[in-house]
Amino acid sequence: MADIADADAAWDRQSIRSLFDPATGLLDRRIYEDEDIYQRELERIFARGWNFMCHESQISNPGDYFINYIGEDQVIVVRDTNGQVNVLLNTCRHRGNALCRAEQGNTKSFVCSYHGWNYGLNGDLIGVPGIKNYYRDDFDKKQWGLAKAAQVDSYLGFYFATLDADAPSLHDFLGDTGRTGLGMVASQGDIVVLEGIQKNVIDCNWKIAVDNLFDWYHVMYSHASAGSSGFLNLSEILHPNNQLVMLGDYGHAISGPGIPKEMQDQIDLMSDEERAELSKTLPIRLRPRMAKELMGSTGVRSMGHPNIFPNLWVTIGGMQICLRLPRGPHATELWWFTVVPKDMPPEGRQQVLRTAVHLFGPAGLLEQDDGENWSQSTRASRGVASRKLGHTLQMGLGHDHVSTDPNGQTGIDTCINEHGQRWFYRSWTEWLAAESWADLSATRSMPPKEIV
Amino acid sequence: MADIADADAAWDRQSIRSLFDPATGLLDRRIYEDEDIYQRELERIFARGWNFMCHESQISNPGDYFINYIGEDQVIVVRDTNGQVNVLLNTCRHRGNALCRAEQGNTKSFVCSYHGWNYGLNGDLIGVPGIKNYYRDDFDKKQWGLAKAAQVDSYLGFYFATLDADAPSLHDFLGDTGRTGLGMVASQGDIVVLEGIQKNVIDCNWKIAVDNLFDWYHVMYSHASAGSSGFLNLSEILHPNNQLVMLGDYGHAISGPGIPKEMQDQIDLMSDEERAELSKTLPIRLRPRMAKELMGSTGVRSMGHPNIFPNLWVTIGGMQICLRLPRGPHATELWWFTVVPKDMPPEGRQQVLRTAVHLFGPAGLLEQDDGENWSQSTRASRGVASRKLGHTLQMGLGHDHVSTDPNGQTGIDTCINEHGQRWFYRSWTEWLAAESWADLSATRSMPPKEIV
Amino acid sequence: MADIADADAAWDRQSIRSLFDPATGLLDRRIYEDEDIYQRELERIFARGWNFMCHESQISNPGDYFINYIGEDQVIVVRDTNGQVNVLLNTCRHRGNALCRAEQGNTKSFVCSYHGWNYGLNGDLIGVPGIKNYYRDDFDKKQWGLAKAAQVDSYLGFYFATLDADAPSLHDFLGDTGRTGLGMVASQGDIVVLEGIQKNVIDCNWKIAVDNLFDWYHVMYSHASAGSSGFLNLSEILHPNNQLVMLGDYGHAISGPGIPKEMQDQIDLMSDEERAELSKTLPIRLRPRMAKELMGSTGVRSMGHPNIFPNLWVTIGGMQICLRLPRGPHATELWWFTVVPKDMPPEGRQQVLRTAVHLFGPAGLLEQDDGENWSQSTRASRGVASRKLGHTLQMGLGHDHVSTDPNGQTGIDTCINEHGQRWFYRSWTEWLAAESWADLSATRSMPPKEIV
Amino acid sequence: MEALKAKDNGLTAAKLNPGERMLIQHEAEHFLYEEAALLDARRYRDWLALIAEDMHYWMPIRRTVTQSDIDKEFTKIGDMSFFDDTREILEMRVKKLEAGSAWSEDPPSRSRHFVTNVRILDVAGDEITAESSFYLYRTRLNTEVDVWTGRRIDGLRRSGESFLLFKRHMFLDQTLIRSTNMSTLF
Amino acid sequence: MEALKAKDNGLTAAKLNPGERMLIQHEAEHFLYEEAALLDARRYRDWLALIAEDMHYWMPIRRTVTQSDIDKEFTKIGDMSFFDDTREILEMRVKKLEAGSAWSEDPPSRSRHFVTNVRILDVAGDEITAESSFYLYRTRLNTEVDVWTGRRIDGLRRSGESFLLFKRHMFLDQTLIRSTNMSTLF
Amino acid sequence: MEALKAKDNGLTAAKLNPGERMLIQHEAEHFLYEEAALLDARRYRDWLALIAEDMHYWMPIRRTVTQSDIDKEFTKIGDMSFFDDTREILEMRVKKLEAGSAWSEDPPSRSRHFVTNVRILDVAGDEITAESSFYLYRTRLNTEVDVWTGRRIDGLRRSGESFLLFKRHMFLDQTLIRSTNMSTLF
Ligand code: FES
Ligand code: FES
Ligand code: FES
Ligand SMILES: [Fe+3]
Ligand SMILES: [Fe+3]
Ligand SMILES: [Fe+3]
Repeated sequence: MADIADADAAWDRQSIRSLFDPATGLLDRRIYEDEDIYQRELERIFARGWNFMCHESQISNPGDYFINYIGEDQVIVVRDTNGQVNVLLNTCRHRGNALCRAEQGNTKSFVCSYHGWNYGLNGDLIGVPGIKNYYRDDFDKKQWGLAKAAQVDSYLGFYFATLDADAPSLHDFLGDTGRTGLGMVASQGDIVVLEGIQKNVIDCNWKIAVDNLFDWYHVMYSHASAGSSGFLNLSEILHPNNQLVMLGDYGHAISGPGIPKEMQDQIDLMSDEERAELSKTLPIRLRPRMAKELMGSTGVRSMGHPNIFPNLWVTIGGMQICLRLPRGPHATELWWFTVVPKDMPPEGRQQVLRTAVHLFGPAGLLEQDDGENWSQSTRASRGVASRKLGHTLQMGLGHDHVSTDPNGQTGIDTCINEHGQRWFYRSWTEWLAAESWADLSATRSMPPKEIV
Repeated sequence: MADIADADAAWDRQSIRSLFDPATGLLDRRIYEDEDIYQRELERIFARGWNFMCHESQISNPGDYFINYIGEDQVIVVRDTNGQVNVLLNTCRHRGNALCRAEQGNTKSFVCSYHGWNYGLNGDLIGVPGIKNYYRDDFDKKQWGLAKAAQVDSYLGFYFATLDADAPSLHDFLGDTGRTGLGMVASQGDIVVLEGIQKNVIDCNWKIAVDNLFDWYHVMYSHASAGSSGFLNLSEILHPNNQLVMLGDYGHAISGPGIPKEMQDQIDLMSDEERAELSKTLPIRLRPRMAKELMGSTGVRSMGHPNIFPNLWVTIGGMQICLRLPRGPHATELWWFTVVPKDMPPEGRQQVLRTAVHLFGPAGLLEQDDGENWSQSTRASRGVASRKLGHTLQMGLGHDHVSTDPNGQTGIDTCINEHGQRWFYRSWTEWLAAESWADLSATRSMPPKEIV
Repeated sequence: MADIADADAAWDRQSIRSLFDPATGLLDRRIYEDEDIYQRELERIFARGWNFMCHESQISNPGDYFINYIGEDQVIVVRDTNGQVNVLLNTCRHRGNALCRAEQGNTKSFVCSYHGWNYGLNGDLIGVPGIKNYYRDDFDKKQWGLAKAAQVDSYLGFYFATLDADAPSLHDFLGDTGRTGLGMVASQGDIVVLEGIQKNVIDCNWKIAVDNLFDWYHVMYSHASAGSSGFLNLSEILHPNNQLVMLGDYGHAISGPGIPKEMQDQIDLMSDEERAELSKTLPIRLRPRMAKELMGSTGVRSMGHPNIFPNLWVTIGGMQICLRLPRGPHATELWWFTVVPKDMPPEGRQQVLRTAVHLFGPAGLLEQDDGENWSQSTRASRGVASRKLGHTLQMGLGHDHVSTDPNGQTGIDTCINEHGQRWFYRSWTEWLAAESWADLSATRSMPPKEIV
Repeated sequence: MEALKAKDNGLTAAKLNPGERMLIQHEAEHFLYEEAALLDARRYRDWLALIAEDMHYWMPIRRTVTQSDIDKEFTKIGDMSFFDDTREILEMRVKKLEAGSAWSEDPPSRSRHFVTNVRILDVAGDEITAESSFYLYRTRLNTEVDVWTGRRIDGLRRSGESFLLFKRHMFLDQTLIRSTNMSTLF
Repeated sequence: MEALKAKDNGLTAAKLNPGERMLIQHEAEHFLYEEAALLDARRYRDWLALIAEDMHYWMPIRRTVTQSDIDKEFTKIGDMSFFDDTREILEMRVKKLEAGSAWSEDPPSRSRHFVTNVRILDVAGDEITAESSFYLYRTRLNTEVDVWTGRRIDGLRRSGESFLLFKRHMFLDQTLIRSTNMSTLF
Repeated sequence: MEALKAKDNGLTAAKLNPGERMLIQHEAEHFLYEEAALLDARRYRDWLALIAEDMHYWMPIRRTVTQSDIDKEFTKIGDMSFFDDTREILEMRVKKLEAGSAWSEDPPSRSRHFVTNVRILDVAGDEITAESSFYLYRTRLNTEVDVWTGRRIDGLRRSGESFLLFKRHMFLDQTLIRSTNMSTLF
């Protein structure tokens, strides 16, 4: 009540829109520290949008559950005995206690530890101790099932949920760009998520963590020591002058190294066996033929980072995905999921583990260096003078062309740039300013088609 | 200023009243997390109401003091040389330093550690270093005594204080129900509080801790393992179908197992010796004859839990009392006071200690299990979606009759129910909505007399 | 936005002015706990005023830098290759990362650890990786230098900075009283700051720490045990009936023991050698002849504590200076700088260290006792009843005369008093109520010239 | 080895020769570390096997008092306390943990008992009195952290090649317990 | 000295005589304290000299699970983990720290490795398996503090007059890591 | 026993045979634990009796500095510090605590000195240099908590059957002291 009332007073559509200027790339720093903006993000971005829940392999059996969040609302993602996946708010309808306290598990039903109410795997309230004696049969269990996400759906095995019944379908929400991003994971084959989700907290605003995934500019400098360590050769993976950016509806985007079109044309001619053979001599693995269906003829050229708006990063060619959960304006939880093809031979799996453990995550040779930059940037946003200094996201602005391939997929072939960040913040202002899905649908910008 | 101004804007009488609907038992969850509501509670409930300070046995000698709180305002409860008990805000009138930092003690006067101002046990400012030289005798000590509670009074040895001069007398504030609750303690005889107040902090809203004392529904499920431990037999003490509820003016209530009227009639015929003899074979001790005077003919039948509104719980048949002190919307301090009759023989006292130490308190076999439920319920109230899910307090609503005994005392004989919780939250909205004692007196609901 | 908008609504000029009543010495306690007042302090006092940065000896070589704060905004104080001292906001103009994370050091330039932008010692942006390739030469480095303090200046080697271009010159801001205060340090000779700034955090409002420096009333009581320890003789340094107070424009003040005018007249006749000789028999060191130029004929008599408004305390006759940095309404960082004359012989220096280490700082025999009083006073300001109890600053009010010496310098010869505190809080309300420097200049009170 | 008497809270009055003392110290530390490891591994039944029949497991309440009231800092035996357990009560605590319905310990807490500064205060026949400093770290769920520190007086009695614990008196440093509960054994 | 077997997580099954055990305990503690001191002094190269070629430096991920899932509390070898390092990887970590561009460690963190409750679990030939409790305190810049606690299983192999470390398995108490990074060696 | 030299901050350069070293280690630990217990029991006068006339009790100021400035991390002797005390000053600190008017210690704080990772750095005649890690936990009133951690170099000189402490150099891990005061002895 009070919080959102205040927020409404302080931040009207105009003032929200002015937080980022797409014409100059100037970004208002208060977006990283204002408490009202944060509350509005929870309402208008997280509760409204489609949030990544888990991969189907994590809850393959009836009763398997995985705890996740929609913003700061905790949810249970559970497969019921019909095989359907339900997303339930983890709060008992009686007096609000949490049903599940473990991070994952398997159960027949959800029994509340306070008074023993029992909910089915689909959220239905199936048992109320004393309903006959104490409630005198005057209690309608049907009305008191667990609150369910308004929509749950999956694409390529990745489950998402939204609390907003007016949201478009997952397919439409993802659009071409979001689907391409998830396709990057699926193009590795029939995949499973490995046991062990790394989770850690960084003292930074969630958006700073998110926009960093588009940021290939920081790699050479921030991560110089990862190169010095001998673990990886940064220049082999960076390709600063072969960058491919894809900007998608609703704020999704993909950015990073791209395979030049001519080279891809040659790859397209190769069989999967030839690709596998050639990959042995390259720092990256070439995708199999079927990838093109999943990613499109432009998307398949991307060796970069998709972000499913708002907070799901697909990384290392689809080997890991990283979710960024908001924890107040000044903290973010990072969750790392690692995937392997089901049929990957042990050595391949060993190689994936080696990369995943040693590159990313809080102890990763690369990732170690990111957190403090993000946290220092967030922290300085609180100073009354410092927070008046807008960020600049001007790199490449106005210098690039969007091409549309014969299949209608768009991409920007360029060098290192800040297109992804600009698109992310532009979309963010539109989500935040919109009063409903109808409003968002009507007022959002469409991905650029020409100059960008 | 700012806080209460904001609060006024956000929460008017109507919006406060709508936080709990007595007709359906629906409770708005924001009452557990809204900062403005919390500030208002401090002003309109704690500063306005009568707050439990301590038992006379804790400050039996002149100069004995005990530190307590009225909401978050720290107070000194002290017996002066006239034997009068004073309640003084623990903040020096000069520059605000705390006078007492110990939890309890004995002193001749209160000397401030900052500049040495000296206050008498009644709060009078009796010494100001340099009043003649530095103040040039131009300082009126009489105006700068410690701020005193507007009213201090005791009932059956229990001291209470209010900061509001317009509050009714303690006797009237307690009303029949409050007096019955304290009578439950006093009916054990001439009692003293044992050395050692257990104090711990639970990450929950104070009201969740309070309403739990009326909640006999949770016992079988929440505390199942206390039964399994072999320490106590839950069913022997629960009597789910013999519950007695008493709802009192200003929000006091008593709820829990009750001795059926017919059984009490038989007990009434017994001498104290016969009662003592019979008690040996029962899981409870029968009260002596004099209890009826203290508790009334209905009240004497209660083996349940009184709550003196807002936050004083009388438990285990009066053997312990537990104060719940608000510490922001998300934390509560619990203070456990243990009482024994002065003349109790060592074995009896040993038995009281055994029960008090092993049942309640943070390490108690029973109490261990409560805190996490409360804290999880409070925590989920912060989620933007979860906090929109009202709690249901519907159990027994509309199904019970209030009986009035020949002496005019009312009670509800029923099974396990949520009458106490409903009455507590209904009263809470009325206290919170009222602008003054006059307003509260005029607008509060009277305890129901018929259907409930 | 939201914060200052709220603040404007809640606190208008009139309500701010009424927080302290100079006619009665009554001080509203909410100034120690209100979040909106705190935000306003950062904007209207710290960002607007001249803040102490460091002494020239701390950054004597080109590239030497020292990190300090203007309120909560972190700044780099650095000497460039031209010898000029620059004060730069420590936040990269690209994405806001902190440039310096060490407390001090020496550098050729400031390279950001995020993307490697490189700034010169004067704040100019001199290197942007990829400006040609990635930015396509379309980026104006000149516009993206580090934000600089609007004005930087020094007096007697002490560097100050303000973020407000409209601020008067440092000389005018200091006025006679501020200059006298710094003169107290400089009168020891050509001084340097010793290696090692003690820094600690006290849970108190910054103003409580500041006003304490004028408070010679607390010494005998608060610090009694420092006397008992045998380390110092309090009465030898206190001189309760020979106090000298100087109140300066913009809120500066000096208060504490003073050398009576007649005694000073005799000292004035002595040579520096005679003064040094006599000092050996005194608990204090007499100042050299040149001190009179720096401190004026009244100022030179002060053995008390100057405060450069808002937060720079000069202490122990100029041997240490202590900066009090606000960290929210309830916390303050204390930074202790210790100075010695460059040419001081080892024994003298040893003596300074002995005093500085053992008297002040968190482990000091004297200073140990202050923090808890301040923190308790701050804490009680949060109680809804306690915070309504104003502080009294009435000591000596209306009883003293301001004298003006032949050179126009004013002083109050009196006993222990609260003149300094009153002047500090009166000025504080004026700073806080003013909308700009022009407003402050027009509306501020001039130091009293007659009765005080 | 002869009986030695020491004050409960201070320097060992009597002297063992350092070599003798070193061995006893090692044995006591070895036992206390193994005992702590059982608790941290949640092997409560195995832990109970180390507890003597006459165990007194006691944690008085500490109060913030002035210097002049320092003798009232801890409550005494016969006053209220946080723990005042016999072996029978400890077994009930274990049964509770084993019940499958001790919700406050399901998911189970994760504890770490840091036992340091072990000092042999007294050796009397087959009984050793040892003082130590304890730092008990507990974390629950994903964000809950509790820390309890203090002084412990343990009574160890030789039994076969090991010891039985017949006394554990725990003197906390905290007065207000800043924890939801104390469902962990110390 | 003969080979002795013990369960990884519990009471030492086999018995050394206390005097023998005391000496081995002392040697192991001495080594572990010196090793910790090298890390706290940031003498990473000297620390590497104590690491055996076949080192396995492993920290699984701990999860908040129910009692019934307690065997899934830690991830297993072959699952994801926080550290799963060979000596080669550890050397890369050291090279990174030495690179002059490891920004997350410049200014360098300040760490303190508290190693307590050391227990000799196993002695087999020239190899010793020791369990200990660790409390790793790290502070960075002026206000950052991280605390990691847990149980450590170390494998020590005699080498000249000292040991080489060939195994370090670290079982954290925390599930969610409340730290910006883990740029510190455990 | 011969004189041995070791670097102040690192591996013991010279070697004692492990058995010898074990006994010295035990004696040093025994002394340091007793000394810590006296402080935690607030027996300040008894503590003073363990302090040599030539005591140097010193805690420099630590600074957050870059790698390249790492030699400036701690202030040096002759710079400012937090403690730079002779026995005379320590006695003044004790007198202050005994004065009955040391308000910051009335009600008295509750401290716990965890001394771990003790290493004998040097044995020279009747003097032993020992390094240890310290974790000093202090709590005051009902909610105040302070933690100071770091490295300590202690100089112990044999005196009768015990030791006197003639040197205590304390190297904190913290740079900004997040405490109202340091009224506790380390
Ligand atoms: S809160 Fe879940 S059953 Fe009552
Ligand atoms: S604050 Fe109490 S005497 Fe000044
Ligand atoms: S944030 Fe500094 S260079 Fe990008
Ligand atoms: Fe990165
Ligand atoms: Fe309960
Ligand atoms: Fe002082």
